[in-house]
Amino acid sequence: MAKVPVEFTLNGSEKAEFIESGTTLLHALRDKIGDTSPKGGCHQGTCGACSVIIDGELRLSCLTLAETCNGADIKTTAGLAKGGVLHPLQRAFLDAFATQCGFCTPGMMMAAKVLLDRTPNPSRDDVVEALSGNICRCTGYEPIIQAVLLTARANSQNAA
Amino acid sequence: MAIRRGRGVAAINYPTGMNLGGDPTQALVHSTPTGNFMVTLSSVDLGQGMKQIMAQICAETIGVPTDRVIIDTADTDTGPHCMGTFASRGTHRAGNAVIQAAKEARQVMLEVAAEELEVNASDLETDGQGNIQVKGAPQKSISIFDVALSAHFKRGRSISGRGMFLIPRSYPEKETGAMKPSTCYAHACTVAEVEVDDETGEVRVLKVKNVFEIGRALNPKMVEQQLVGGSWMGISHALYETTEPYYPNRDHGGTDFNQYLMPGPGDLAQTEIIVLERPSADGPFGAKGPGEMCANPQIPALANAVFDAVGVRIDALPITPERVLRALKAQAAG
Amino acid sequence: MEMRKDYFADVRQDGLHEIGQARPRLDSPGHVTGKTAYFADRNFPGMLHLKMVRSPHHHARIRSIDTSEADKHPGVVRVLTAKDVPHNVYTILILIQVGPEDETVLADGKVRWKGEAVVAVLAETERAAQEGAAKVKVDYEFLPAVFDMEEALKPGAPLVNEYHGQNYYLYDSGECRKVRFGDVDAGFAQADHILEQSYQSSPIEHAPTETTGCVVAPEGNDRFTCYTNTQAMFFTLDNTSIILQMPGSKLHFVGGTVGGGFGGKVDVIVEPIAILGAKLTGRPVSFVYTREEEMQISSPRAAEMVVIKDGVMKDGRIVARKVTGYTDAGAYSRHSPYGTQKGAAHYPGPYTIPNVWIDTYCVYTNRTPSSAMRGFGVTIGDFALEVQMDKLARLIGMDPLEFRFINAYRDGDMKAHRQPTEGAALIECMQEASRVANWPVAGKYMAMSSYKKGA
Amino acid sequence: MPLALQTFPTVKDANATLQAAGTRYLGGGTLVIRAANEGDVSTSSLVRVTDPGLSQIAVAGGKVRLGASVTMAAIASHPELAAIAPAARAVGGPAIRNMATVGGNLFAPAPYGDFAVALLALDATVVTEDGETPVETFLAVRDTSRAIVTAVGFSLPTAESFRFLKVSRVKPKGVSVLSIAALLEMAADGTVASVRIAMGCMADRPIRALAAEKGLLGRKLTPQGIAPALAAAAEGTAPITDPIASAWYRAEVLPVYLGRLLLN
Repeated sequence: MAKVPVEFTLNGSEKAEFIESGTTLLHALRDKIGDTSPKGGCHQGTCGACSVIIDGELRLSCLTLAETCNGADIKTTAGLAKGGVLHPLQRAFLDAFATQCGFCTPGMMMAAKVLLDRTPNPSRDDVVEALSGNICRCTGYEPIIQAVLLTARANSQNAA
Repeated sequence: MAIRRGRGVAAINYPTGMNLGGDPTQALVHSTPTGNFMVTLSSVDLGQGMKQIMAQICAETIGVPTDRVIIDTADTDTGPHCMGTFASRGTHRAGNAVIQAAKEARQVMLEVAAEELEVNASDLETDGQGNIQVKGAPQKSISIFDVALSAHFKRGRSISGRGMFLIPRSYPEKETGAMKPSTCYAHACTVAEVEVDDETGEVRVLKVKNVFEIGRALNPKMVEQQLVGGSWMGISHALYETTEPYYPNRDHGGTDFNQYLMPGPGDLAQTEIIVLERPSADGPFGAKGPGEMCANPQIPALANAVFDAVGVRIDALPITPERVLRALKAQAAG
Repeated sequence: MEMRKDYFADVRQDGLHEIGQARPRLDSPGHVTGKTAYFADRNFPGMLHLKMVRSPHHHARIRSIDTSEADKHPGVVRVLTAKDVPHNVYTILILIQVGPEDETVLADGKVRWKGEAVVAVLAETERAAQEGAAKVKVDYEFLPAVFDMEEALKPGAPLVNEYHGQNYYLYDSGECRKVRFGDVDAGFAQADHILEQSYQSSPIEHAPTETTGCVVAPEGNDRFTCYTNTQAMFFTLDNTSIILQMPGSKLHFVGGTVGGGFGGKVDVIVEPIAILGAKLTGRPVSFVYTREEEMQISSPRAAEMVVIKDGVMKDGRIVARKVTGYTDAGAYSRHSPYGTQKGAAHYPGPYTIPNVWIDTYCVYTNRTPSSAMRGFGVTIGDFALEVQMDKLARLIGMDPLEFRFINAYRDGDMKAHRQPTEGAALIECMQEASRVANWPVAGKYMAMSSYKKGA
Repeated sequence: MPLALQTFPTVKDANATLQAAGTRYLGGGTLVIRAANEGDVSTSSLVRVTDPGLSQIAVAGGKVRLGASVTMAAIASHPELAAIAPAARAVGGPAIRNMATVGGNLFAPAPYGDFAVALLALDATVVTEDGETPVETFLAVRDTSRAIVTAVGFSLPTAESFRFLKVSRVKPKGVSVLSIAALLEMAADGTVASVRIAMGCMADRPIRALAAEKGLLGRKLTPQGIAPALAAAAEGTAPITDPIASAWYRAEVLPVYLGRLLLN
């Protein structure tokens, strides 16, 4: 099996791996690099659990081939906390009791992060739209929506 | 086009634990040298928060803060038997086992403390903050940290306990069906409000007001998680979900989250949750199992609300726009 | 969420230290940082991937299975068929003496539903396993299939499962679980109105975001560690022990952190065959359902049909209720005989009715075996019961909520299965619903209590 | 054979390779990678093209040219494409829109392909190395098309003239019960001067509502005015049955939603 080199930045650190051609980014991250924060919920592009941020855009790592990410800047939920301090989104998910089984949580946070990076003061509709590609089977979505709105409120208070 | 409104009600009960009993769960509790408590189980957390609840139950029973408890569960090399997480049994069965184990451990802990304080163990109480004190004389106290050190290194005592909870199995009488299915039941009543589009059959859920009686809310925020998510699933079952949309025909089963329909974040009903607590006689601190029943009353409440709105009965689940529209057309045709 | 502490305050001890407190969840920090370890987050060097060859037919005899091309396919390490499974015919509730064994781990001579596991292919990569699976040749002879419960129960219907010998589960009470209380015919004779209605559901999937699966690693000492998302550790271990004819001491199951269950992960499906694969190859094995398998192969909530016949008086009292419930088990029992029986225990609902007749049938058809799901044996019954209650109220011109108060069970009332009611709280739930939903009922109902009458 | 990806700088190079058996073109990956993940072993080789021209959006002189690799998100956020943005936003959730391409959408089977419905109403042209093809013709033969689509072109409609409606059960993101796109030019007297209507889920691929179009010409957009068009809307359709809805349901609600689109 032909191996191909891939190099990208993952949560700020350089990664270089030889992978089999045709390997999805999800498998490369989880099985080669050891970042298991993106989850494989469907491998179809229908659940959002594998969501990552590539060059500032929300992507599904299960439908992205790793070798198309050469030179990319990739962010995952594993890189959200800095120096042991939780990211405001993570804090808000805890405070809002927005996790149950937790399997959708990393993907939800990626979707929410992209939203808040671009729209610091989102409306509820903005949040609903931003999370619309991510399935949660436990919470009924409301606590997750609240967690994102809570993060935005906390951010705007800190900025003020 | 007309958007027509209606509301419906439903009331239900739901048994806690495996039907007819016979479903044991065990727990072990022991103290570490510095007075932290390890609960060893083989119970499974599905996301409902069983680990956290077992920690709170152990903490309350021992008399320490919850963050002094560690849950080691679902490793069959270490955890004693649990029948499993299903049938709303986790909190009730495992919780009772943890209480029994924790009580036994607490007794040893108090005995060691009594020796250190030179009083009778029966005269001691915990303050819930990590200390043991003489009843009526709280200045005479010792920390659980010190008690555990003493037990381990001085007195050679194991601060530990074993717990087992089993409701004996009931066997239904063949001809009459006389049996004991369960020892306690949770209750609910839901009022749902809908809008029905009488040209397309689309049903929009405006509000659900759910009243749940769950014995005891051991952790109210976690109860809320279950009840809010359950209410969503009930709505989902009522209006969306099936693996065989043309049952009993086997064709066109959904194979992904696009085809298997569930309400999205833009479909959420305004949801109100009210909790009543009538403690059960045999539940841990009176708790019953709320996890399953919270998704049931919305289904008939919505069916009844659809009838209230447009005057057609949909007696088959799910209540799809197609079923509503077919019924409306039949109604119009007389 | 609001707590209404005024109800039942006299029987409740509030003011505890830890109980009743909204402590933060100890598992959530792991969830939000992506550090929580689910079974599939374990990865072992040299791990094989298992893919299943499944029946494309609803009901067929297997004339032959040819795995020779698959065996030779690059990357394929081992191909398993029924003869490789030590105790291939099993049923999971055998542990609590509910038989007979009626299901095969890998199909042997026959398939009974579209999607049934026939051949397992273990390969170096998922792709190689998929390719190997595509090369397995199975020669089928079609058999007539039955999908409709009423058809299945008719004489002459195709026999779904020979281990039962008929298309229903045979209880000690006969073809159904029965509850008989009072004299239901006398009740109907006395009733002012009789209403008989039929309710139907179709299968529902748990659809957890994490699919069913396990990762097995040989420990090197003849023991096998199985990382699994089962909902029941020992239930799975003990059934695996029976299927593989291995002492339980050789099995080590690790789990307890599951990406949603809802009842869908109590079937013992992936673990035995994955452990067998690890045993026969000496390699770690991963067997994870695809989303497609989770949606269409894993057991759904059963379709049910519920027929309710009620006798009701003009004053609102239900005097007789006859319920006939049918649970579509699909091709195999799994937990369905249990769930069907749970239904019999649940009817006639939280109401005190003097004359009750319940029959619940567990019916076999050529569809995906159904099993447990949140509300097992009850959810669809409650839909039927509570729609029926609405119809009855309207039939006699009574407010649907008031109608329920009249019939609601209270402490001490004898249930149809002959247990006295204890700890009832239906009335209080309805009273509170009346308040919060602004659905007024007569004062006498708001004054009612679930407490033992006269106590 | 394991899956392997081949990358080419130009469409011309890629087109030659694409002729080999078991080879498919990789656009956004939402169709092709999904199929591979789901165990479709018929594809063993994927081809992609890195030519940046494929990702370009050009708007000039009322004409739009969308490179085949342009994503739904790029269309939805393009300041000059606001008129057709609703059709791009109708596709998937945010992550899918960052990946799904114009070219891929042309091949998406119903109930997918909402953007292609819009392209059909816009009378777009599909560009390949072999030349330009009207989208209607292209859709009819897409199953046998082997040449890589490089771009689509169309005249930019005004916001008033272009209407788009997607009906889905799940909100805000769900696949289509049906989708309808309409390009309407009104005469000075308030009657319909010209019209093109395209529908999704009314066949296995987007199709025109020719009878409805005919019924609308010269009519006012009033309940009475559109009545003949609605009555004829289902003519020539073969709605799909899938887990979302049956053919019966789709046919029943098509005139309802077409009416709402025209009257709103």
